[in-house]
Amino acid sequence: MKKIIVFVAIVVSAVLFLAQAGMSSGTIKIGAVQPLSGNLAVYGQGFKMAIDLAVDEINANGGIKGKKLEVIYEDGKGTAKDSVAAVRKLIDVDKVPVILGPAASTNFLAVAPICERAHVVLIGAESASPAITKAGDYIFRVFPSDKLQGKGVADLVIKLGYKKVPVLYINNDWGKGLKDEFVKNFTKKGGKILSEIPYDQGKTDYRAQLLKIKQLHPKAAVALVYVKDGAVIFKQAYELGIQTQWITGSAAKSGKLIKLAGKAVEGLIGTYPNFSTTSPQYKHFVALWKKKYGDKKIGIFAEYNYDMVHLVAKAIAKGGTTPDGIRKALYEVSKGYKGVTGDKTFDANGDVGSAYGVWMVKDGKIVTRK
Amino acid sequence: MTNYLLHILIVCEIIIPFALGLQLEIGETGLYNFGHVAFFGISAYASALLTTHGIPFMGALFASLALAGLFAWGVGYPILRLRGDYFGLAMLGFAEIMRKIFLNESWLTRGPMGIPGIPRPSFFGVPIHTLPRFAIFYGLFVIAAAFAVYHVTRSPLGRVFHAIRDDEYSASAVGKDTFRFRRTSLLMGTLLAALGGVFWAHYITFISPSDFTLNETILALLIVVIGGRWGMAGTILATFFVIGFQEGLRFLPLPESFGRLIAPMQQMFFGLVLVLIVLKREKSWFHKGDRLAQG
Amino acid sequence: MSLFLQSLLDGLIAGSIYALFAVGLTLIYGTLHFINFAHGELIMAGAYFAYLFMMPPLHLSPFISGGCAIVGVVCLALLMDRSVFSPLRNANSLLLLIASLGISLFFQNLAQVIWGAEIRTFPFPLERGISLGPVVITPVQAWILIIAAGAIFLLYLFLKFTRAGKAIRSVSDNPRLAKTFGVETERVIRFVWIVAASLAAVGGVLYAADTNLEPHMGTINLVRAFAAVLLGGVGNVWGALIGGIVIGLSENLGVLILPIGYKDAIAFCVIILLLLFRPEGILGVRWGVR
Amino acid sequence: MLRVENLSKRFGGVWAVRDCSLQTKDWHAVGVIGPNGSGKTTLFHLITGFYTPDSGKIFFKGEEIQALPTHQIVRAGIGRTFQLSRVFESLSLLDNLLIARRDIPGEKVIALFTRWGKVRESEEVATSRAFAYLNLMGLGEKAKEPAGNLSYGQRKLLELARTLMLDPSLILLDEPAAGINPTLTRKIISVIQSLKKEGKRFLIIEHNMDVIISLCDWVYVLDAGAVIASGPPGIIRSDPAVLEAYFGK
Repeated sequence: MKKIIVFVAIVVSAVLFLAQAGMSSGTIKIGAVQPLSGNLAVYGQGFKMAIDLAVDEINANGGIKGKKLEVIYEDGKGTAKDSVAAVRKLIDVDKVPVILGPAASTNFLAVAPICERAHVVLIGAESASPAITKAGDYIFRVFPSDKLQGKGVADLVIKLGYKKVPVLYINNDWGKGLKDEFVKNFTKKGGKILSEIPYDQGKTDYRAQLLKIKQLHPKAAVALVYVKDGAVIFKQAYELGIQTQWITGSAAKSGKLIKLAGKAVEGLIGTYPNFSTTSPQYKHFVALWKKKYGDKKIGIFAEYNYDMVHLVAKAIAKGGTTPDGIRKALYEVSKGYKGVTGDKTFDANGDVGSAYGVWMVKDGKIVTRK
Repeated sequence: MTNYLLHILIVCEIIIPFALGLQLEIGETGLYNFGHVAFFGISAYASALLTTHGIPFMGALFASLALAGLFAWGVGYPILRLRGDYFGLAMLGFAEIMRKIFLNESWLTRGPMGIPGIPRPSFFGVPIHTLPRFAIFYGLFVIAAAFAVYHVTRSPLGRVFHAIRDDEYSASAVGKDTFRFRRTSLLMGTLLAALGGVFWAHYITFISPSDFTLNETILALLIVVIGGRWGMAGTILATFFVIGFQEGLRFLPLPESFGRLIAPMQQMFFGLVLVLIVLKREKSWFHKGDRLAQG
Repeated sequence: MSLFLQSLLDGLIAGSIYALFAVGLTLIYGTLHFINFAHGELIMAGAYFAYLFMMPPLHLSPFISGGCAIVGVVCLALLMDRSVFSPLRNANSLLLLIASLGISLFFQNLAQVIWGAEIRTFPFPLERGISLGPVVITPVQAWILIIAAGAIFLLYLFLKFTRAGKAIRSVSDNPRLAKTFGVETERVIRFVWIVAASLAAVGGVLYAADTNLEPHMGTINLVRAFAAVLLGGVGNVWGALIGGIVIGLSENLGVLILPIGYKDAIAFCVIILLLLFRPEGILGVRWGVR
Repeated sequence: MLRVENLSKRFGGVWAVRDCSLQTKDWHAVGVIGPNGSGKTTLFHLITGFYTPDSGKIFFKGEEIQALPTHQIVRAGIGRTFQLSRVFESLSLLDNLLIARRDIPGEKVIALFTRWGKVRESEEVATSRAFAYLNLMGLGEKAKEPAGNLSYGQRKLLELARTLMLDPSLILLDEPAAGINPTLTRKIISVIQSLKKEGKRFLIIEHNMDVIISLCDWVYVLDAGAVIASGPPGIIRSDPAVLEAYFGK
């Protein structure tokens, strides 16, 4: 019993001490909640690299009005509970005016009401759920809503001339949100959904789902998948001898997919939020990345994270370090802002628009399809 | 800073009833309920759905407790006939099936999308929207719940629970309807878990199926195993200890490449703690006689 | 119809792997009288050990890697027994259950620390399955069926004709004897661990070859194995074999009727229904290797 | 008082009790003897509802009880002890006794929170009774200690006291004198004898023939689950069938 009390006392005093220590320096602090451990940790590290890249660039160019920008990272562990705790800590202990929000819409949606109520700006670079549009006045994102991508996939399927498709989707917030938007748009355009088949993330065997598709003998099938489970699915489909045109979204667009699934994904077609890879902004970004990280591959959503940090820095420079100032300034500085990922003008809901392109796997490479 | 500590306090106030429920079942009665989280989830979902459809908080609270109790009653009727490890496994199965239902019955639960925008509670017109208010409001319930548990464990009813934990056959040999008492214990434990579930939903304001996994039951089990030796007070202290430990890790100055490993290493540590405590087993606490024939 | 046949074949393949898991679990349950939650982690360890040996820098052939995995898992199982279960020989089965839960938690997350949470795959070449009339089977799957059948046949020979096998049968036949834990029983218990761990390793490797690997793969397979154990009757080796195949079939055929999201819940449903209506198992023999 | 008719119970393929019939008539104490494994304890488990018989009937005070659950059989007035005594080890001696009553108000959830006074009153009344039994057994001084601290023989006494708290009309004793020293054995015999005078009835399994002879009015002999002989203890002792059962094979 005594030991417990002593332990609690130590923890509390350590917390107080560290919090005091953090108050002193003369930098501008912003918060970031990323999945640094847990299931999404693979991505979290990449997001962090992109954020650091932008922060270093800003600080190398004199910071914000002479003050250095500093990001306090908290681990959201990829779960709603821990993301909430992390955001609480950032708001209450570190008293940051802006938080770079957690990946995965579930987590983002869990923390959004807290930021909204605390009047702290929350901005995301990965979360695509349509529900975020209405999450509040202090909530922004530089990534396009799935409303747009769902429509994009539906357009693509119609354009390719398929009228009847089954849709296989990952049974989480992202997959289901995207699936709903796709189904809505596809049926509106006269298409017919043969079957809606959910699957759970992180399982090792998806043959039962694939057999349902095989039985339908569709000419084409839509699979809204991530990279890792997508690789498993396409491989098992190949082994089962399913001959169909697979169509997917942006989340699977990665060289890793091809590395994992090889010839099983040959011919795969997908949409992705399009931004020019010939723009000067993009070239600048790539050069910067190479300089800092060498040959390390540019991670997924890295460009969005990079744009996000620059937007936030501009807003702080214009609106000051109060959340309300930043919130107002974000609308102003984003107007017509051309980032790496294109036009980042926020609409009234804090959403951005996007163009969509089409990618496909050809001869073991991801190519843009005209 | 105070707000952050208040946040941790509130999280503890959510977990305490949840853990106390399991303490009542495992520690006092010897009911190894490995599906405790199911009732936490049922009431969280019920309360979230009711309040987002306009039912006032207090009404939703009692309706959710009642619903969780009803589930416990219904599930308990067949499963409580099983003993020891079989009971635990069947409850684990029940919890896993409930999670699949949360995940797949989207028409009701919105499936993996979760339920966002759960309203903050209000108590007879007083809105509970700031951290101090949450801490006090939940705290009052926790104190009431703890008092009730304390009262029960020291009462003739608690005596029967202990007797069943010590030796169920003897308990029926002194005329106790052990089935009925086991069910009473399960119901009480469930109501406590359900209280935690409602608190959780209305504090976080967002719930999704991934909040209600076996990991949550293991967390409560860990708390009970650490604190159970000292009964209710031990459980409450152990809750602060475990939650404090989890949150304390945030302030450890660990190298960044290490960050990815924190969550699994913490779980490894928890696993180790379970094993070590069992190896140092407290004979007085764990229940014994689950066999009728001895020799 | 082809869907049904294909599901039947997939169920049979999965079931023959589950059968290997179930036999080990039922032997442990039959002799030591507790549900070993960590059995799932033996399965997981088997898969990851084989993966370790198959990948660079070692690059061993699948069969040699599998053999190494068996040795590794047996050592791991004996270590578990030595350090945790053996001091608890006379403890309540629920204490053992909690201890094994702790072990399971420990190793599951250790695997995640070492290999990360993501799905991994054995480096087999990707091949189209061979069409046999209406059904498709990949060469790997054909190997799985052969190896699983071989393992079961070896187990039969072992239990039937070796001294150690006979000793296991007699202990498993007579649970009261096993409760006394003499020197002789300790030796038998060691054999039981070796057999159970080898089968878990073989099954784990086959499972990973058929599907993929991830650190939490043990849990769901433990559940399937336990359902199979209950189906066959606790402690009944041949019952567990049949139970495993039934679970494999019911999972793969069940999704033809049930919504697909409930596939992993099927084993749990089987457990609950069996516990409620036929706790002595479908085959009706409560104890014994027969 | 108790009548068992053609009772049978099988485990696996083995008959534990087979076509067993016996009755206690108006004898004060009836003994059940027989070699190990002859089904004596199984018979007790059947009478007290721990096992359900495969066939046969059990009558208590004229009512059929073989289908009732244990707690109802106990309420009907049958108390028992176990061969290897089973006390509630984490409960105090006093609580071990206090729990063994019928209709305790404090065991009902609603009464527990609303009728505080009644709960306390009932406990106080019972406490004085419990102390009377504890003192009778010579355990009064240890009343607040957990029962886990007791020695083997003391557990037997506590178990008997616990059974008495139930105020049963028939008490089933499973080897009350096994494995305890002669002083304690004498103590138990004297306690049982004084209880007999108070009108309690006993059914006793015992290997110690001295105990049987000093206590019992009638003896049944079981072998392989069936009654092979019965009669007054002095005569049954030299019955050839009994000798055969014990020593013959």
